[in-house]
Amino acid sequence: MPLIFNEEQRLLKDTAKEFLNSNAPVEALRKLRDEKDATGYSTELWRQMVELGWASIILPEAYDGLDFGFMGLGAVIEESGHTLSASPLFSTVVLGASTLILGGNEQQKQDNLPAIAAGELAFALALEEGSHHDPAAVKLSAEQNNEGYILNGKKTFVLDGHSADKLIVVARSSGEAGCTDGLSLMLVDANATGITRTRTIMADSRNAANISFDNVQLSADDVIGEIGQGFSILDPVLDRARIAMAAEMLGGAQECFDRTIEYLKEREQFGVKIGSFQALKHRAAIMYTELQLSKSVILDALSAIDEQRADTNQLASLAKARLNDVYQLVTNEAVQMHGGIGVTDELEIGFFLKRARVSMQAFGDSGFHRDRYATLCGY
Amino acid sequence: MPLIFNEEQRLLKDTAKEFLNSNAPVEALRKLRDEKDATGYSTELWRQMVELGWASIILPEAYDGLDFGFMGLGAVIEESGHTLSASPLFSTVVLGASTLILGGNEQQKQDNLPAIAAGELAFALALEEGSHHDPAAVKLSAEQNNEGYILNGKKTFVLDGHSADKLIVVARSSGEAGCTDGLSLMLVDANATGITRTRTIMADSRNAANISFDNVQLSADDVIGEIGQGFSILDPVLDRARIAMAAEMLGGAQECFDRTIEYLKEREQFGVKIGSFQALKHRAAIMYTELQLSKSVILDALSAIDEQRADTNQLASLAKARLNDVYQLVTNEAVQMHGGIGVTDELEIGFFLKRARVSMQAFGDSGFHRDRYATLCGY
Amino acid sequence: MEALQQFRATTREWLEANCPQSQRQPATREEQVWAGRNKTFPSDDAKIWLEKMSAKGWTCPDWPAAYGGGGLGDEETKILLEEMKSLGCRKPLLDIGIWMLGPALLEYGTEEQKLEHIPKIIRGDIRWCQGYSEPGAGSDLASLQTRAEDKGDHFLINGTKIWTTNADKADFVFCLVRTNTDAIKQKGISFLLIDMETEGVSTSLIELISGESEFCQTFFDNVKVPKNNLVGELNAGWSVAKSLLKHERKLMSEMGELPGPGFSPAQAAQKYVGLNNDGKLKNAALREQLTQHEMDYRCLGLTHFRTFEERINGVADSNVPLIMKYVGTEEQKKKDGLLVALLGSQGIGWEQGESFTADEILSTRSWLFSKALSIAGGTSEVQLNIIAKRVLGLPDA
Amino acid sequence: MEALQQFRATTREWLEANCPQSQRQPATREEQVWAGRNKTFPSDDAKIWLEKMSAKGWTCPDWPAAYGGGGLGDEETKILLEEMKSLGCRKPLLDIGIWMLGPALLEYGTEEQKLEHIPKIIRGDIRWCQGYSEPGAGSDLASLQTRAEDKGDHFLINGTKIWTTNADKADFVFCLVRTNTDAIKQKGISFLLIDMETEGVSTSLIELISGESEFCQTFFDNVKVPKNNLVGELNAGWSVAKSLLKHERKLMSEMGELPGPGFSPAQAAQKYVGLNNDGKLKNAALREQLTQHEMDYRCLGLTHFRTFEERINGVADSNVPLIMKYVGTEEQKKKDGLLVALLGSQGIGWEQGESFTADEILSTRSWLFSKALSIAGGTSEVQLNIIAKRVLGLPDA
Repeated sequence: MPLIFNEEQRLLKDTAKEFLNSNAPVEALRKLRDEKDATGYSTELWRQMVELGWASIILPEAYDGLDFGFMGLGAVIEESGHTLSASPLFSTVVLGASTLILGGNEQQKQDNLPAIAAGELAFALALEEGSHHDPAAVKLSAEQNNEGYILNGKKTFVLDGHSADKLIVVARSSGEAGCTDGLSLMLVDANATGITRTRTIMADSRNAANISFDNVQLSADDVIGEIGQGFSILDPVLDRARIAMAAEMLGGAQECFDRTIEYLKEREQFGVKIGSFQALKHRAAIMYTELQLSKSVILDALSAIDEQRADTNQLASLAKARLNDVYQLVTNEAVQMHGGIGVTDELEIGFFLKRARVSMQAFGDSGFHRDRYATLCGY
Repeated sequence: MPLIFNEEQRLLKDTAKEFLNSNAPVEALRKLRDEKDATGYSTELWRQMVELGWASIILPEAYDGLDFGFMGLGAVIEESGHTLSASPLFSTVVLGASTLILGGNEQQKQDNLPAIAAGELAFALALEEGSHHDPAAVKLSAEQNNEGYILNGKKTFVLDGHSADKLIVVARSSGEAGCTDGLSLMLVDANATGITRTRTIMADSRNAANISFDNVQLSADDVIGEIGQGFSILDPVLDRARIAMAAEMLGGAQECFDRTIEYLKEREQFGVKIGSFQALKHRAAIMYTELQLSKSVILDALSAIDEQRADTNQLASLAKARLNDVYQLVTNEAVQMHGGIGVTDELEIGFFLKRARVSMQAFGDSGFHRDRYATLCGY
Repeated sequence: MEALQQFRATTREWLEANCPQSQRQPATREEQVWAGRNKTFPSDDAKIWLEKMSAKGWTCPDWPAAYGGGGLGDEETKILLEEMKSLGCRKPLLDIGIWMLGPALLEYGTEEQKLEHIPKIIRGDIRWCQGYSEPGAGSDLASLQTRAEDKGDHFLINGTKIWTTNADKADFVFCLVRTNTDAIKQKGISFLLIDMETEGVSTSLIELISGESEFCQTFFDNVKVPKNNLVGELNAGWSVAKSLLKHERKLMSEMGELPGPGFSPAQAAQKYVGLNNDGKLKNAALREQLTQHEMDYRCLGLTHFRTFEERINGVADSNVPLIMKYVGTEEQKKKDGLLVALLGSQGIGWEQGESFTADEILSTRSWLFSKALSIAGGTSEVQLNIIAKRVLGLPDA
Repeated sequence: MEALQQFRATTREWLEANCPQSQRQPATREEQVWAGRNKTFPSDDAKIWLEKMSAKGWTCPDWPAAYGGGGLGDEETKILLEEMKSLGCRKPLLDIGIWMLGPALLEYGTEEQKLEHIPKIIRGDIRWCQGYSEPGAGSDLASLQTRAEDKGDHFLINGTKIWTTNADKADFVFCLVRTNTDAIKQKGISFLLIDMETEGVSTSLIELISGESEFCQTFFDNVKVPKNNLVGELNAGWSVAKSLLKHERKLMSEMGELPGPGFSPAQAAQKYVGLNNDGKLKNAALREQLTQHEMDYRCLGLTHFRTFEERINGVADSNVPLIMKYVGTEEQKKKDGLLVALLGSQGIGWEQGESFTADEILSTRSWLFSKALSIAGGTSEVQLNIIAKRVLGLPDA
């Protein structure tokens, strides 16, 4: 249970920090937004990230990977939270590569993992169908026919779904909505016949898509893992996503906090620095303690993935619930403590507030994860 | 919807305040505690309260009552929260008299209400069987036999049960634990054969009892209302209890708050009054706002009873949940803001802290009432 | 009492006869009628309704009849509002001249100023905006820098104001300006009325985190203002401003009344989260939050009613209104935050279209805008300082 | 690494050979062994266990062997504690001499003082208590009034100390006393060791809201103290005290380790609230609170481990330990409050008997006692001030 980054991971983190500050600061996200960029991220930036090896951090060496694990990837993703850098890293690597690593057959791995490592393939996970995270609620149907399976249904809130090359679609091959049995994971070309993608621009200036599947024909080889047994792969993939998202949220919250503390030291009101007001001091100190506790849980959760610990699911829910709450607290306080300028678009704090809201919603809100944690603990 | 006390009620309140401050301050409760008083309240004090008419405030004039309603009784009870005065007022009048007024037949009213008005009869409601408020969970059985009904079972947390003359026992005459159908209210002599009462001294230095019923024989005339239909009386009685208890809690919270504000103005640390520390100021201001909101809801809830409004049940849950939370907040803050002396038995703040805890538990904690409120509102 | 019952009866009769049917439902944002020199009406009915109401002075029912107001007492005003509410009549006119400037002008203005401005406010002829805050000043209003130099027959204004809501649409601004730079902060400030059409006045919109914004920055570049536009004594504008701030804070505490998404949190919960078989909201944590909010919101409403009752009955506690800005805006923030949480991924969209409905987008934007409520018009921190000092009497540091 | 593995192996072997079976489970309050001149052992095994451990210096494993300590490094100490935990070995000896005075004496004491006191602490020959606070001083420690007059060959002490935990059972007290009344607050304070058997020292117990109490008030009435009992420089006791406070705050943040009721919140929830058919706690609000607590508590534990890991690996962030007193005590308060809420009416009894079990009464009393945790040893407010100043660098008012 290493609760600290090792030398290698610290190096990776420092490099990421330097690179992102120079190449993808919050200002870059503002530019993508204001220019209504069609892709939603800079392909040039992504190429550079790939060159730095980020797309291959968690991949096994056999598939051109670095095999640095989630401690390594988490270190990079935490840094990307500081700068709110948009890239396909999360969807393609945390979601896409993880699914293939955990559930793909040799052919699927060979076909996709080296391409991911080379930055040639972008993935998205098409899971949600309602407005709240609920993996078991899937209704999109995968009916067996002579040629394989045929997909019908709709997906919503598919992160980076508009720009992905391939989709991993969570489909129901048997059972009823509400059951985890009968779910299947399908590897689908994002431009396959019958697929309609509608880009949805989200409040955080990132992108998602609503996707409809109208008689999309797949072959039997497109199934990842066993048919009907998809949840056994999906669940650990989602836990990785929750933990990685929480790592990003920690970076964002820390950045927002640091900026606020700086402001408290600079800004004067009534002839004194506002950071000298005790009420603000105490609120700042409380935020600091929350961030320190959060840091511990992110480190433990990342190492739980790498060590394949049985309590990874508990830690995923713990990390996501906590960072949901802490990111919300810190961004709300940051806006309030910045006062009038805090609610203008000119200041970058608003970008963190919006990113916090969207990331809180992705892969389960706090209620979802406290309920899950309690159930996992038997009460 | 009178959200203010009228002239008559204000007079009643002022008189109560003066009387209780002179005759039953917190010091009196300490004395009862330290002397391990067998009754748990001063019978002489109760006689004086009866002379002031408190036992008859809500009784109809036909039964020697004043018919001042719950706005009047609430005004007095709120004051008793300031002084933590122990008396049978709550158990006998709010619980006992209300049950008879709402559900008793003419004979039962004649037999009991004038005696209550005269201070000659003390009542207790024997309801709970588990450690959490749950009226539907009653299992104590009332089996019909030739002579009427025979009671078997156990009750716990019966407020003032050790000193009551008569008990109103919630029994199950049919149906299963968990159903509100099949509950019956039984009027029982507290010293009847088969009844064993064990006094339980509570943390707030008030008294309750655990009571066991072993083949207690009742006549058919001892049923209040229809057999099996007791919940239709019990539910509004409990709402009165919740609202009256919340009124007492408001008084206690207000008192504790006032004492704390005084302390903040007197106490010096680091060469200045601690009330000048902004963090404490803000916390004090927030408590003030919570108390003001609480005051509004108590007034509306009391008048809802008197006006027999359909939303009395909602207001009961609203008032009780809110005052649970506010009394807890204020007493916790009071202890903390008093510092070291706040945790000594010498200071009276501890008595409020303990009373808050016990009254939070009686007639439903905040979770119970938020759940009930939500259900009443249809979500 | 009989006179009041009589008043209620005739009021109801008049409203039924004069309020067009189309004006008997809540106004959407597009249907609101704001004051102004060149105001446009969304419909003929809206024009008729304003004319009828302003003719009786009922756009400002409790203002003196001498200046065109309704001349009603507190209890009559309450009855009028109750009857309007019961018929569903919408407000015929919106303007901060009604909510803020008018009451202050009635208290501090000269007879000439009252005769000039009050009737126009009542009729909606002039749209007002407010110029208090300045860039960098924040909560410390008194540190303002906008200069008004005495040039004999006029003042010459130079400086800039921020958060001047709807300044781009307003005809007049009431302003705090510095008329004495030697005096300590509050002592050298005066209260001026400035016509927005005067040469040298310009405005620019501020973009907020919620996107669209009604806030402006207003610039004064050698603006000449007649001396009789000074309200109150020279260098004593702070008293006028404080009196006005009370009204602003009351206004902020009632912001919940502004048009928002077409569903309440409880409705959104049922629609977006859904109920279990036992009739309870599916997500227990959201159910707790929703219930807590609904309870607190009800208490807030009851407290509004209570202060009103107390005032009517002559037992007003002047301290209670001081909490309303704080509680009202904090609760509104919670409500808007709860709403987007209930909407889930439908509450984080940015652009209306096939993926997000107008109400959903409005929810997201309202949530972001709500962050300004506890900052504008006195931050929550300033409000708590005021409660601690004025109500609780806690000592200064 | 190999040396450490070797150490782990031999340590385990030694523990297995030397720790009596009866000492391999958590100690109840009655089974604890506290230091003292006239200490009594609850069992022969407890006596044997202490003798074995103190002979190796392992009651204070990381103290210098020269004074009888274990002489272990950080990593070895960690291994010893891990192995003790894994076998379930209880602590052989409890004393604030070990937790607080010892480390300060090693830093500030003279060679003579170390030789006199350290070995006795390690063997448990002397029970220590602490005399910092004074009636009315509260968080403002430096305002203390207890005088120590220089009488040539000794100090003469007059005054009183409050919150002197277990002073009635202690053999020695370490005290802050004022040795210069002219200097400003902190500058005139010295750190003294006083034998409780000296003439003029007396104690009385303080009753707390939780009833029973280990807190005393200690009185000094013309008490003569030898000059060589001064630790550190004259009038420089404040530095010794500050160094000690760090240890006290660390201690307070770990108070959760003290014996409490024999059920965890999760166990109490299952027993007193019960589960629905779907395996969820019946009261949804209590379930939320319980889960929130369990999550936060786990994060707190992980943070303890993290600071340890960081220290071992030479990348310690000296700021993090500063939060532990605040978070630890606040979380403990929440835990104890949650526990009584889960117990319902069984969590509000006052006297054990047929109605309430010992664990239930202990829950009530622990909840009340927990209110002192965020006050004693530096209030939460003082802790937050320290974090704001020392960690965040926010300016003074």
